[in-house]
Amino acid sequence: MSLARDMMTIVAVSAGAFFFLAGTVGLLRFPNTLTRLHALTKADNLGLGLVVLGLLPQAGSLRGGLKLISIWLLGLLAGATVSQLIARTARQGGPAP
Amino acid sequence: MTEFLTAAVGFILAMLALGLVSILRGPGDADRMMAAQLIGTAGIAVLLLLGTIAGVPAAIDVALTLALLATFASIAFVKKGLSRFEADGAGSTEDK
Amino acid sequence: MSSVTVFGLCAAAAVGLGLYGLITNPQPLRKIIAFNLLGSGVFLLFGIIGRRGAAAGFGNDPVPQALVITGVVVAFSATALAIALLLRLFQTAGSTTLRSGAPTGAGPDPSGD
Amino acid sequence: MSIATVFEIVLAAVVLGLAIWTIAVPETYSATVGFVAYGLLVALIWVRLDAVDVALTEAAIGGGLGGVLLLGAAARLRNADPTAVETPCKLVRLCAAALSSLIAAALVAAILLLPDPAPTLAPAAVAKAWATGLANPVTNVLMAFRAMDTMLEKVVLLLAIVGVWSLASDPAWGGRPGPRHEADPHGVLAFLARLLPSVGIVVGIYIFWTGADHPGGAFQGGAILASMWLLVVMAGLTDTPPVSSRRLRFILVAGPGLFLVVGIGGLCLGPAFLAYPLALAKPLILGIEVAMILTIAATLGLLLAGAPERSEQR
Repeated sequence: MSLARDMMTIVAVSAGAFFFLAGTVGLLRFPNTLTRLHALTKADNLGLGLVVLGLLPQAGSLRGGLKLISIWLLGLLAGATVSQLIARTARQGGPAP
Repeated sequence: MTEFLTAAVGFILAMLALGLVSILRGPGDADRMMAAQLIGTAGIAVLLLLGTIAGVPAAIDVALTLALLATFASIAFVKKGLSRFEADGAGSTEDK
Repeated sequence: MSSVTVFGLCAAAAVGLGLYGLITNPQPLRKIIAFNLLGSGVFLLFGIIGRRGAAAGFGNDPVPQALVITGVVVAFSATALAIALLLRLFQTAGSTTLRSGAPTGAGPDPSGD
Repeated sequence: MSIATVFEIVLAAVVLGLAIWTIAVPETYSATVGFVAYGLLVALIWVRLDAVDVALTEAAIGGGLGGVLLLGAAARLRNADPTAVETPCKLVRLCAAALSSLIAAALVAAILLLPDPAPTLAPAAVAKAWATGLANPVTNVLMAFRAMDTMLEKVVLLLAIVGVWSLASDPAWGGRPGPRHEADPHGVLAFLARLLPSVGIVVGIYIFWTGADHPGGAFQGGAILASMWLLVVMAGLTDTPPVSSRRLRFILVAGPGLFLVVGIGGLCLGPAFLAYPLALAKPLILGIEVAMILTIAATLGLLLAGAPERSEQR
């Protein structure tokens, strides 16, 4: 049982780390602001989400698990709102993005 | 298990450092805001992993605090960034 | 190298950097930031000393921790006061220089600094 | 070298890189962004040092309120003429660099030569912990053993807010701090400002409540509440209160006032200033903390809002 839980942790945390890599590489390599924003949201939503998913089996208590999930939900809410506002800034501000 | 999680923390931390490079280069404010957002998210992930490694359940509370305050800071960043283009505040930027 | 040594070196370097920025940066806001950096280095020094004093089932001596929490709050209020002074100076004088040749109001020394 | 040490070295290197960036970058706005990121990573170091209480404070201040404070100032001073200030000459810079490295080297030497059986007060703090009935040693130190420090810290907060308010210009005396924010009431920001505070208030009270037995406390909880209030203000859903408001001033003095009353009560009825009667220690500490969280939330929010700028009517 514990082996299965550890396997799940390893798989999900690795996948989360991969999305962080993807987000960072996108932030560095993509040509303009809106595409970079697209890359960022991947790290935000999927990266954090998969890390949380991977840590759920290790949480130990129901309360710990609920807190983990609420952190992810907060991250989703913040990411969605902030990227909307950034995209508006990019569109209105400067010349062509 | 601990070794794997520590390696994952190191990896995400390295990604965070790369995100900082993007702050350094970022041509515009929008890029700086994005990098700040990425740093917040990666910081939360690192905190959660660190708490699990060290067996400190209270690290989750720190992550929760950070999630709320990072959101607040990001909104403040965006508002101040917007006020460069607008006369004051985000008055008319919220177009319908 | 233990974690105390690694973070201790980091704290010492932060104190040095903060001091350098405090002396050489001409803009008052940058001086305030540098001062905060210096302060956070000092707090970290408290942290590693508390870490060495781990005993009785705690990973960190609670007394330095409490001192640091008090210090963080006081540093924040000092920063807020310094920034309010700076903004007021900018509002009345139109610039943020602290030179005595400034038109008005360079008088109040930022005591929060 | 174990993998944990490698991780610690990477963390320290990233933190130092950010510190250098914060000092060296020419643009002030970028320096503030760097400082916010620095504060966030320092919170990670505190978790690593097993000082979660301090990590919470640092996350609330470094990652949140302090960063927003500096950022607001940087955004306002953006139009200030940067050429008006001359950089110091090379000799001054060299001397400053020499002095700073000397002090850093002295600190390094002190760290490497620290006495080996390290002095600690942890056993003493544990030995007396039964008297208050609180399980979190840091709260014990803050509220009982060093209660005087905590009380004076609240007085410092109060003095800071008096100092900030007294910087108001004559027409704005006693008025509302900060600009009036306006945003589309159906926009994204207003949506977030309606949704997030409901969660944030619960989390703030939870962090405060859990502070009795686990890391947390009135200051960390109060910082969260203050940030939620300011979020609502930034979204234009409400306005900052005029600083001449009597109710506001009552909240501001409630925390230190109750603390002082309890302290003088200890002096008159008990052995010493701030001596809690044993049977009432826990209820008294909780009462003081409840008053303090309100005071702290209001004070931090108003410190961030700054000096009054608009007269009361508008």
